Amino acid sequence: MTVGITHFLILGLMLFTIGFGGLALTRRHAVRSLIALEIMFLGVHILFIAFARYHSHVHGQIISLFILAVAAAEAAIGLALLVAFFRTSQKMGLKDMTELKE
Amino acid sequence: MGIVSFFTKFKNQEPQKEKGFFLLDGFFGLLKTCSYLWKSKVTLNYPYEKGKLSARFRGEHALRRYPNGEERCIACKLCEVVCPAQAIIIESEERADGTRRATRYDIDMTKCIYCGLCEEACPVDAIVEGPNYEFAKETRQELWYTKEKLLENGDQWEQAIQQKLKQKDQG
Amino acid sequence: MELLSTLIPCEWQNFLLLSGRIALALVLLIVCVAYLTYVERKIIAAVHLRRGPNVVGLFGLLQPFADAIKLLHKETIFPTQAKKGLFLLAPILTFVLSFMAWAVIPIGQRLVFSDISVGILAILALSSLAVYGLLMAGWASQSTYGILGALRSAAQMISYEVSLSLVIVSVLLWTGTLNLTKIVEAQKDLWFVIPLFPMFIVFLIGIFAETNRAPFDLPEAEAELVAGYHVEYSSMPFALFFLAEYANMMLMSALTTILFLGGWLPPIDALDWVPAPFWFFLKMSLILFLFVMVRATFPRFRYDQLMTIGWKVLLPFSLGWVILTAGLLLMTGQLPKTMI
Amino acid sequence: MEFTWGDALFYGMSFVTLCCAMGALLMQNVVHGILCLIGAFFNAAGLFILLNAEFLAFVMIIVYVGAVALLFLFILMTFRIQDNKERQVSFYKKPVFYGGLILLSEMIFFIEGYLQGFRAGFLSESGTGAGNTHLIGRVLYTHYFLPLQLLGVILLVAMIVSIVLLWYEDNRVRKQKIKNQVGVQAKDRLTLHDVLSRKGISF
Repeated sequence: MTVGITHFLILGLMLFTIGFGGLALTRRHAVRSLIALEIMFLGVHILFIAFARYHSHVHGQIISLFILAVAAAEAAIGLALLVAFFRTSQKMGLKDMTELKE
Repeated sequence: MGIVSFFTKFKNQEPQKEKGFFLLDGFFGLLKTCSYLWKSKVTLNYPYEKGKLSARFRGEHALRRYPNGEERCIACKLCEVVCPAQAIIIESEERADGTRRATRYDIDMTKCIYCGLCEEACPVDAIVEGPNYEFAKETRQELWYTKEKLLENGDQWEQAIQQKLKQKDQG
Repeated sequence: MELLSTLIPCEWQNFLLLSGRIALALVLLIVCVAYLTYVERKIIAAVHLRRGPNVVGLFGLLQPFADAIKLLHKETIFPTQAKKGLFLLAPILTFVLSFMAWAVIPIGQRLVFSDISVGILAILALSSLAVYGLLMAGWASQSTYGILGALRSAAQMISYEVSLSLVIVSVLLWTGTLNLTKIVEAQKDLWFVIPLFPMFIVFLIGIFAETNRAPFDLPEAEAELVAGYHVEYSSMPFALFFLAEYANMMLMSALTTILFLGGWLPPIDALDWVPAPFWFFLKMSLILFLFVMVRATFPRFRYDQLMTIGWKVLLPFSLGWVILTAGLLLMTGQLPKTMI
Repeated sequence: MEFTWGDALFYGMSFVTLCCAMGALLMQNVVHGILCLIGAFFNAAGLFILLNAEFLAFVMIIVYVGAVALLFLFILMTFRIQDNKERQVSFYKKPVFYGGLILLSEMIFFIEGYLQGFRAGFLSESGTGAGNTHLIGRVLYTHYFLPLQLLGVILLVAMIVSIVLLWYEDNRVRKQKIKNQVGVQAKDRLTLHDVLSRKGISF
């Protein structure tokens, strides 16, 4: 069976689901959940670029470029927050962050 | 002001900000090192040329013999005692003619620090440090010098050693 | 030849031919890298008024091979704490990456393995991947010196990559293409070293830092870090790191040649008859000579000085020049046609 | 049904991408996880090239692999954050995981039904120019100019935020002022005074 857009869509969705599963289910390490977020982004990228190819139009790629930049910004801020948190508490788990509530 | 005087002005003036900005220090530094490229070398072409050794040079050890072929060492063990690295091991036995000679005279050259104290301690000038410094080996076993090896060294380097001792006495 | 064509189908013939060419290029590159180490030792020795290697072969010309044989004979030591897989993968990755980028470097008109339209991006991508080799090496050997050296060199490489990219952007403003061949062809009338001279200097400083060479060889810093990220390596893995460093030097000087010195173009049109690769390698070896001379001349920077230069001097300066170049080009209407 | 090189590449690279993505989340050691993430990005970049988006593929490697993942590794290594000792088996045990699987399969069936019509040779058709760098530039700087500027602002804000979050001044550290050191003159440092005996001088 030749590869069509369906294959790419399925791949993107699988990546998205893997990332979602990681984000929702492994609440151990804060860095790990950021990784999960990046994998979700990757799935979205693949969807956008596959659609750009499918429609022979460049807009999908440009949206993908925007996502790239936003993802970089998100990663930088997320990691900065984590490091700031780590400095005060010496912990890195997402569960430990509940102490901000108190 | 021509360009040359502009540069020389920077070159001769006291350190200042502008000079750093134009990276002129770096540029003149590079010129300086480039000027060294074709200068004649000051090092020796080692394996073919060798430097002059001082009479006090302390190299590979050797055990000497008297002119009649009798070994000098009388196994007094002064060298063994004085050796700060404890590299020397001596065992002795009395011979049939009543003289005492070493049956074993081992130097662990990997331990030796070439301080020359054995040479100083020896009452009969038997153990000396010769002028040879090219005795690199591939295994540690080869650097465990036995009495035979040391005597062989002595035979090989006798002339050089005699010369060295003479110079040392004069100096 | 006819026998060959009857035995092997046409597609496979092309494939074999291509593999043969790649293998030849790789061997040539490795020999060049080996002799680069020899030349470096000779030149630095000359500056120090020493003689340098001169025993093995005529003028010591066989020294690189002697070194290689020596390194091959030695024992590969694994630290007990090391993560073995990554520990071995790191030098291989570094080595392969340093040679991979040569696929897009044109050494003459149509003398390039893959003439892709985004060649310069490919080189940037590969050089950003190279950081992982160092980080993996430092982390996998699980030694404090290793990790510190790896962190230092990685931080240094990504800091200077920013200003390097800005310099490249200013070149791209003149050419309007990411293809390396077209970048060279755009310099037919004027080498970019003339209009972009300050950027050329910034680029030179950047590539010294990018290849972890003196005066920015902080990861090496034998006085404080022993040897940086490859402190635990011995034998062949070490040789791979060593070769990769020199291959990176060659790659960066090739890139400088392409971006600023007009690639394979002769300095004056009358010298057209000389084969193009000759000019390319001549210019490349000039930059390599500069690499070596700089190592012989300058003392090492301190780490905070290095970061200060990277972020507070080079980055604003190159950013300003990009804006200036863009403004000037727009004003004079010199922007390449494809961009308007 | 012809099986082309493009198809083989797609299956190979997407398989590796998926494995790496799983590995990134399941590896015990976070550093190994990040290396897996890099593998996933790299293979995804390969897939982008298959889709004629070579500019994005390389930008993706430069940004994600060269900057984002490196930042992750950096944080982990500088702060020596300890690995989690607990095993992460709980991933499979939670019912939500299976819920997600069901959701995914539903989506796949939906797509299968919806896109039945256009399945014909997708990779084998020649490039339509959609991946052209020039084209991206042309559209990006005209049609999407305002979003692009906003993106720049977002990145600037992100940069400022992360610097502000991590900024701390250590008063114990004394900083070198090279300009002052280099520019010092003898007369700034040394003054000569005639000191009368029994009188002394005061500054």
